[in-house]
Amino acid sequence: MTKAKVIVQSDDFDAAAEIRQLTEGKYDTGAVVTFTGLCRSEGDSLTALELEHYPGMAEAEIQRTSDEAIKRWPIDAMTVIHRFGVIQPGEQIVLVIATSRHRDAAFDGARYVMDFLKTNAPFWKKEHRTDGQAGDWVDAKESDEAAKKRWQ
Amino acid sequence: MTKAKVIVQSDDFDAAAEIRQLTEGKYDTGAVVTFTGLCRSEGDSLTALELEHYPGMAEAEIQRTSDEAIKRWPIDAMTVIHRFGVIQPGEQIVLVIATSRHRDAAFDGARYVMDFLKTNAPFWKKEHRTDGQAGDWVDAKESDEAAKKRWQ
Amino acid sequence: MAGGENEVKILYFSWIRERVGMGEETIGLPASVETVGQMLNWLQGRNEQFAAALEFPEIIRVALDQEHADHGQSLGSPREIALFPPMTGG
Amino acid sequence: MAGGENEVKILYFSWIRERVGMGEETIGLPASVETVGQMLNWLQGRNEQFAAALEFPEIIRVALDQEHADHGQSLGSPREIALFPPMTGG
Repeated sequence: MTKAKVIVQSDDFDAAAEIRQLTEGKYDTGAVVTFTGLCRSEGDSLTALELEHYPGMAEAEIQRTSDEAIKRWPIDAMTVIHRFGVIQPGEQIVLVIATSRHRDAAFDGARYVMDFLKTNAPFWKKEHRTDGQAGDWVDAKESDEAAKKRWQ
Repeated sequence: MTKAKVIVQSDDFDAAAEIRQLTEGKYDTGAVVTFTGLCRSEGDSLTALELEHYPGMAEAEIQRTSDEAIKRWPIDAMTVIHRFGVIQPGEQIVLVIATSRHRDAAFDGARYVMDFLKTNAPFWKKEHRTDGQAGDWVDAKESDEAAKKRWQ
Repeated sequence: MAGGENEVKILYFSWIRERVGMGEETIGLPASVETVGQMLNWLQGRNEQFAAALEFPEIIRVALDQEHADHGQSLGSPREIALFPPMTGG
Repeated sequence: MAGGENEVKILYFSWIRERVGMGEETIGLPASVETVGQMLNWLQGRNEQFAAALEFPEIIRVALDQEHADHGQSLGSPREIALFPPMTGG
């Protein structure tokens, strides 16, 4: 069984290069689904998000989630990259790529990983505000907890 | 209401450049879902797929489908590119990009467009075989008809 | 219109195009042809090629002025009609 | 082990880290602390900072050796325990 490629890093990533790595020479892959999560400015109120993470467990938890996706659907290959550190509006935070013979497995696999990553991978976002005030830690959303339920 | 950007062309496309066009300076976009459809070799039995299309209606039908997606979900922007002509294994056939504030609308929008495009956009694939024999027209799949039903 | 016929452009795609031996033509449809299904039936009777191409009319898709049409739909007076098999794009 | 205490590394993240005033420490947990929930309860009683950080223990997430653990779960003898609020990555 394929293992997902999982990276947790502070540097930005090149989604196109990662897709090429998963598809080059794979002539039986017909579908590539890519999710990219970007930092929002929340109506220009934020200068950045600061992402704290739990080194070791962050990688392990993403690996568990993506390997579970590979077990559940006929996925050819998967890459997940999650950044930490200070990230500015418009910058990339997270990348999930799932490739498969057909589109359904690629769509399901990528979405499953995002749904579980949101609530299970140990990352926390703190806001840096444009008005100079001390930023808050972003609250977890109930909708993210609910999103996991669709996979039961 | 945003209109989707729809292109039907024989040339290849640059998915990364298309994503940049949709996200640059859009600091309230948090999610980008990209679907890329690739030509499969079907176990090395094909040298190429030849895609015939109905010029005019192909663009119109994709436009109707993607504008419907924008009406159904809070989508920031959408691009759909579909190629025609002779396409070799590993090459890109179709691109769907949906951007949104949150991931659910982007995932739903991109998948909806693919599901309807498969059965409603006037394209037909003919196989070019490695063994030199006359290739068949690809049969429509019942699973593609069924996939549309999930959106009812 | 002479003989109650309406001149209309008809386009054929994929294996229908191959079987009827042309990509498009302009023909006069008899005024008695009122629905999409009646048109398919009439076309089928034209010659051997059309009989072969439209042998199973239930699977043939029809577009009127570039919009999908059901077989029970009234033909109206489109500028352009297209016949094609189930689509396999994407 | 003297006094029945087990030395273990505890990590704190996000606003729990800020409120307890450190990112990690090594402490001895009393042998009477048998479950994750009992550990949270015991930590809460250590001082004012811990009382504030763990005021609502039901929302605190705990990982034992980098795996999520329920509050009812037996503590066992992990090398590493982590306390953190609900996650907000992605």
